[in-house]
Amino acid sequence: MTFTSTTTAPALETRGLTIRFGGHVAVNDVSCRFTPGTLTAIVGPNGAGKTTYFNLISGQLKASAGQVLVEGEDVTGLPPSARTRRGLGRAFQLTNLFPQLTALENVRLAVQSRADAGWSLFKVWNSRRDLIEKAESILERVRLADKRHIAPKALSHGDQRKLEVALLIAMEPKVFMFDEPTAGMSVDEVPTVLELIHDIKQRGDSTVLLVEHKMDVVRSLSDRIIVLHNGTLVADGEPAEVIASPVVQEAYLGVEVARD
Amino acid sequence: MTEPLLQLSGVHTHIGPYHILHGVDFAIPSGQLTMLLGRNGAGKTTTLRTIMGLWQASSGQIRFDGKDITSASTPDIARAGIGYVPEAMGIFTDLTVRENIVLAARSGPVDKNRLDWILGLFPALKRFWNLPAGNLSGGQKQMLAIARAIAEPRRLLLIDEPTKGLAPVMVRSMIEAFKALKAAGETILLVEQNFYAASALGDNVVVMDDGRIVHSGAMSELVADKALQQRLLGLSLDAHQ
Amino acid sequence: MTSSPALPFDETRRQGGFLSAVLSSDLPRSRVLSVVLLAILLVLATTPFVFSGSQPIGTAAKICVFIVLVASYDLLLGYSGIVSFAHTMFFGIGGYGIAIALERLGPTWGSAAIGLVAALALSAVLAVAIGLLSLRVRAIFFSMITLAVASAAAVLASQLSSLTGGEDGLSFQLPQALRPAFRLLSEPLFGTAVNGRLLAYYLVFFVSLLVFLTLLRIVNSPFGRVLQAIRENEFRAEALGYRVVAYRTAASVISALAATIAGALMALWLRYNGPDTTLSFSIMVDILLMVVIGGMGTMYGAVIGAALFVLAQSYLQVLMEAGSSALAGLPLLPNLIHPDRWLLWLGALFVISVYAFPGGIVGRLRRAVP
Amino acid sequence: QDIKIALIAGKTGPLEAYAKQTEAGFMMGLEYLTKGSMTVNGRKINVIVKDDQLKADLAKTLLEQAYNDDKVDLAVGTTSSAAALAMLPVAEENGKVLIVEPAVADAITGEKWNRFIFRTARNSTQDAYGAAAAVPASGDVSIATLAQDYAFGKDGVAALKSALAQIRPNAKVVFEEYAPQNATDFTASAQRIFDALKDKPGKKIINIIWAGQHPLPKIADLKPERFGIEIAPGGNILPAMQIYKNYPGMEGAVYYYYAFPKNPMNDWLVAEHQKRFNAPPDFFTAGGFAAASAVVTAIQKAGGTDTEKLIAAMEGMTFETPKGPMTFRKEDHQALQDMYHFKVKANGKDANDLLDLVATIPADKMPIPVRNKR
Amino acid sequence: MAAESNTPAELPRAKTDWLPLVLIPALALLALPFVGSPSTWVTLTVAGLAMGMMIFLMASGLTLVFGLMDIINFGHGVFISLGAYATLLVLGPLAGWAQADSLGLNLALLLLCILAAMLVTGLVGAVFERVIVRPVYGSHLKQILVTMGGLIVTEQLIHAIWGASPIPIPLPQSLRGAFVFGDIVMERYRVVAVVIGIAVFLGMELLLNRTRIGLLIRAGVENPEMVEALGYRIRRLFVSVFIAGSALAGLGGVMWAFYRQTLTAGMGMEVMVLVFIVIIIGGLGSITGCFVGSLLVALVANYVGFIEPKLALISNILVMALVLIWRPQGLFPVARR
Ligand SMILES: Nc1ncnc2c1ncn2[C@@H]1O[C@H](COP(=O)(O)OP(=O)(O)OP(=O)(O)O)[C@@H](O)[C@H]1O
Ligand SMILES: Nc1ncnc2c1ncn2[C@@H]1O[C@H](COP(=O)(O)OP(=O)(O)OP(=O)(O)O)[C@@H](O)[C@H]1O
Ligand SMILES: CC(C)C[C@H](N)C(=O)O
Ligand SMILES: [Mg+2]
Ligand SMILES: [Mg+2]
Repeated sequence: MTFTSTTTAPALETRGLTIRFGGHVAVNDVSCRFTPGTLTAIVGPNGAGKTTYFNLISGQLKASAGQVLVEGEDVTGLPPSARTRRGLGRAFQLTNLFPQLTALENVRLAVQSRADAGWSLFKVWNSRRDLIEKAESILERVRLADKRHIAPKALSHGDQRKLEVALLIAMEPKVFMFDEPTAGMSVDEVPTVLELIHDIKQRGDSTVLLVEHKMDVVRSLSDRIIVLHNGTLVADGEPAEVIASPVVQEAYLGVEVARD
Repeated sequence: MTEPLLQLSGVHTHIGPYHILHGVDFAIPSGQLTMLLGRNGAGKTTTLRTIMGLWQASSGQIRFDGKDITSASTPDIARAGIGYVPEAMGIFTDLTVRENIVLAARSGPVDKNRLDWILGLFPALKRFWNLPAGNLSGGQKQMLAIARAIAEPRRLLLIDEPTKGLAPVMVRSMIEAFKALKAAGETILLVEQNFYAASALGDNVVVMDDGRIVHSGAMSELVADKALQQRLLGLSLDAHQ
Repeated sequence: MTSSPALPFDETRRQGGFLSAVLSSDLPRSRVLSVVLLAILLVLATTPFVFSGSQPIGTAAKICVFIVLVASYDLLLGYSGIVSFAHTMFFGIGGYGIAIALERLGPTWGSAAIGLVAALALSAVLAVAIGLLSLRVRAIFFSMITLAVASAAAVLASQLSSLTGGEDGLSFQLPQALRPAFRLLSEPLFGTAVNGRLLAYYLVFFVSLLVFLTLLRIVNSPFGRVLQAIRENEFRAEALGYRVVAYRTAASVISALAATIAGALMALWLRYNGPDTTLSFSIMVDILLMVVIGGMGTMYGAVIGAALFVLAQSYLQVLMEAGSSALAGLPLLPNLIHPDRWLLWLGALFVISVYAFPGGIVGRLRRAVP
Repeated sequence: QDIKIALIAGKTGPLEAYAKQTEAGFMMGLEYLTKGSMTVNGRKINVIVKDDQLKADLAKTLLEQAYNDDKVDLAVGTTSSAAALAMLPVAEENGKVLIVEPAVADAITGEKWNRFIFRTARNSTQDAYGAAAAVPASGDVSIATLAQDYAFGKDGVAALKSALAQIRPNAKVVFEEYAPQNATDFTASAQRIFDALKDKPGKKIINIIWAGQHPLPKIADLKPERFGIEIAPGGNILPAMQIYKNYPGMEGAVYYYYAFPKNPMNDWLVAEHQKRFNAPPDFFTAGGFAAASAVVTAIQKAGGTDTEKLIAAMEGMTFETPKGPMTFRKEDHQALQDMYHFKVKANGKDANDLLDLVATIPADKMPIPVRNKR
Repeated sequence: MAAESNTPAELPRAKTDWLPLVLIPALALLALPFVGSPSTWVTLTVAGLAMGMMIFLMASGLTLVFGLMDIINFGHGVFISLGAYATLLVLGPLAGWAQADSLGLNLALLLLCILAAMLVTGLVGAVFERVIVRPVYGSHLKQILVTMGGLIVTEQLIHAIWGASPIPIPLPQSLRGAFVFGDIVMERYRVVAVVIGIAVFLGMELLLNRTRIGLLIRAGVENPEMVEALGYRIRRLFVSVFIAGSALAGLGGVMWAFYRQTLTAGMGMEVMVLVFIVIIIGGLGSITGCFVGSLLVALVANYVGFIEPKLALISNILVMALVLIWRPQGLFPVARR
């Protein structure tokens, strides 16, 4: 698949996005557009600003400068929940779930948010069978169905990662942001998740942003790679080309590690 | 053969009503690096926590350096010379990087050379020295967790998935660090999903499934035997870096 | 893998039937609990006919009011994870609304309605203001701010003495139909005179029941589920698209309105309201204790906690009186269970009940019996 | 049939000490007046003591229970004015007598009064007249008040002003300072009062109207004498007055001090109290005793416990108390009684030897206004 | 235990936050024109600072227990009362020392009272921790309830032991009265409070900043397991801190008792809202914050009490609101719990 910039508004765009923490510029003037049907991998050394970039897009952090646009609409001033409702979806690098609610309830809450059913005060929650069924089918897809009544605090780390992915899928956003979805997942589980991401991309109307340190994963999934280094966007382009670039080889992979 | 540094025999662990470990037996020879592998939910983390006394073994015995530590308290186990890097890293997010490391050096100020070495391995820590550790990036937190565990020499290090979230270049640093520690005579028990890192480092390997040990032996043996990899880990080494 | 025992209930099971509808499919889920709840309901429904004297009916009315008050607080505490010390302020507003209106505008139903509506409006405005201003800050700061707000409210009630009666509070007359002298039926029913007092009791009883069932419905709605999610991890809830501040503020308002109604009922029943009756910090602590004894995050806990605590409060001294005279002659012991030392035992009760029922009584019952 | 009397008091809570005194005084009073027999007109007296914890709602409920469930003939109580006020309508609804002791709020025998209410305790206005009477009758006197910033303090100041106008026209309240009810640092208040008083001619007095922890030492430590300013503290219970000892020569008015009244009843009370409790009787012991006396005298006079007969007997009734005779005024049922003008002793022989009597202020020298609507 | 490791020199240094410290003099200066008379201003300022010290003494223990250990101890107030009543143990046998006109003897008496109080409250604190608080670490709500229970029980025991009546206690002879310089007055006792307040403040600062105790507590609250896994006996540390907190409350209680010169079982509870406010203003767990907060609250109370007494009722709450608007985490935020 080739990357083409379209004339219509991209699903997501950042313009000059910048954030400073005191003297430290964690994300520095990053402008980028993301089009539907494309999976963009974001790579860079630890502390490069990848997660911070996500935080700025999804609203967990307020930008010092620059804008975030979703389908051409400026969402920079909006709180995270409002951005989510406009179609930005986010999974977290450090697992971030409802620790005492069951896995199913975790997912159901995401489904419920998608269905915009949170404000019904006088209905009984389980009268919405459809929401529950949908949540169950998603747990099925991440292979957690048999653990649906276990709360995250009693799940192993790898299973928590899967649940984190399940929540993002349940939100059915226009823009999916995965932050190292496979970290800590055992080798035999990784393909399941990769398949899920692949499916999402395949549907064509979703935009996927993926932060990942596993280069084989990046290579096999991405249509495009952008590289962040010290908060600055230093490379953007075809995967093979970007991986071969000196900045990635040195700063990220470390010359000798580039085996395989 | 000399007595292993750490020996688990028939360890069972319950967490509340759940029976997690079903008779875990293995030994860690002194001065070597032992890998603990297994799929998600196999019980690796539970094993480490049981050794540290964070969960109490309901039966069986854990011996460290010839002493029974099965029911010793966590601080006593740590004082016996065991360092621990938990899966969730256990960073004190309210404290600065400096304070995190100061606390890790329990017996006094950190040795200057050792600190230089550590900060050389993980330069990011130096940069954010006086910043609350909670502000670090995911990978930087992981580095801090390791730095904390190695701030002082320990007899045995228990490390739970140190490479998750690390960029390839940092994984390399980490491997270097473990090699150096091993050379300095420290013994390491490492839980790892990154099989590349595991195979590069391990002297021995222990594989768990469903709360039991399903394989233990030399790493070289496992690296050579693709069929065994397939059976134990569900994938062969080639498929991943 | 170890098979993980499923939870003792099936979350997805859908209950049919009238009972389930009334209870918003949140059934007691424990036989003992069901029996206890039913017993409390029956006793409260029949107190005036079964017991004689003014103490039992007074205690029963107080239990009804506190069930509403505690349930409304549980919505905040147990379901939303908000620790507020300003809940008595809303209780007080309800009480003063009725008291001031009936005292100033005369003892009619119209003035009671005006008082109640004004109180509800004031409570709603205050709850929104407190919510929007301070639900953003750290939880513990919020608690301390509400502590300050509560003490400011008490100061205000004392300062506005021309309106509130200051420390002395207000005594007032009820509408004709609720006065003891009013007779609805000329003949006693089951040996009990059907007078205004009885009507007042049933007014309290039915309004309490209605408000309680409404609260039960709200916590079991999709909205209630969001509150629980926010309590667990507000950051994540926000990321999932739920506007945390809006949900929390809504929860505060609902809870404040219910507390206001409880305050109004209290004032109606007592024909009096004053700072110690509805505004004092010790009531706040009592509420906390009732929520925790009963079981946080389970509306039924409010019923059990309130019933138990109000009974203990009303009869502890009586019990100790009996105890200490029974033990008279022994050294020291009669002294410690002298009725004037009842607070000592109440304090001990605080400590013991928190230990004995870590998940509250409801939690304990649900675990024990399926 | 027994005579049943309910005694309601705030026995637990911050005023536990007051309530204890009331109860002890009441029981000793009955004992003395019945000569130990605890019978009146051949009927045994049965006292039911109830603890309202200073809570108005509880006081109200307890009184209802006393009248309805316990079927008492009359009730006595209670410690807190708020609680007493809440009890008043209950007496009226049940048509039974309530003797208020020791709550002081004026409204009890004022606007909230009903014909079933009698009060043996003094009211705030009586305190104010006492305080006014302790002010010199001639020459310029400038008074600044220091009171708590709530209804009790404000009413106290208003009462003092009208009392002064009535009996000490030469004295003027020139400054009113109100401090928060729970204030502990009085530097600012004192500075303001000093500023207001220091340039005034004649005698300069700070009159303190305070319930609870007394600010006297805090003001005294700031040396008002630098400006020729004196302090007039109100009377208080003995433990509270013990700090007066450090400031000999201060003058003021008090409701009861064990060494002042000279009559057999008080002599017995002081001796017996010293014997039983190893301390002299205090304010509310005397109050409780007086209430007991009112009860016994009334029942004897009415020849029974019929409410209407009791009311008829009690209106205008004079009865003996440790403070000497008191009289229930016909109009508002307030017991009129003497007060005492005291001076703090220079060196008393023990902790409770505190005051010298300057003068007894007889009841008829204090024209307490009638404020209820009959 | 020196906390400062001999770190390589080129590591970045931590910055000190001076702004809140400037607040006190700034406030005092701002008040001057409104107060008018300079002598009154000095009197008010000195009295306010001294009152602040006393508040600090009462709050300091809670800063440790609530601010650092994150235990909401509503029972703190009863430790203040208990400390106050403990003076009776000394004043009983040594009543003569209080009347003696000798500064040395008077101060010795005060010191003995403090020692006795700290001993008693420390001991009771140990029991309190063991019996009441230990099982509820981590749950604020249960802490509120059990410490409330503990408070009621202890208060009742005070009643049972010492009786319900207020007990007057004498302020030692040479600490009574005031120094007068022209129109400026300075109560002697307040001078003592200032000295003790500063001493305690410096002592705590040293202990917490020069050793790793402060760090350990904060770390232990966030993740006790990890602290134990590093080899520290966190439980023992927590007990000691709780005891220290209770003992400090006892010290504060003694100072408060002599200030009020009357003991009541509720005297500690009465200042609790104020103490909470001070700790919140300070930033939950910061000793400096608690110190500055105490001075701030007391000064404002005095100035407002003089300039506009009507506002004195809510001056504390006002100060808290303003500080939190300026710094929502308090003056010196310690942790982001
Ligand atoms: N609140 C903050 N204050 C100061 N610095 C911060 C803050 N948050 C993040 N940083 C810094 O910003 C940089 C970018 O962090 P970020 O988490 O975005 O990195 P990342 O690219 O996601 O790294 P990783 O691969 O390790 O997850 C880091 O150096 C981090 O220390
Ligand atoms: N606190 C807990 N309560 C109940 N069960 C738990 C708890 N923690 C873990 N478990 C269960 O114990 C089993 C083993 O978990 P453990 O965390 O040891 O796995 P792991 O091998 O470390 O997996 P991963 O690779 O995903 O980290 C899992 O089934 C998990 O669900
Ligand atoms: C008992 C009284 C002298 C004082 C009490 N506070 C009252 O309000 O009446
Ligand atoms: Mg990251
Ligand atoms: Mg694990």
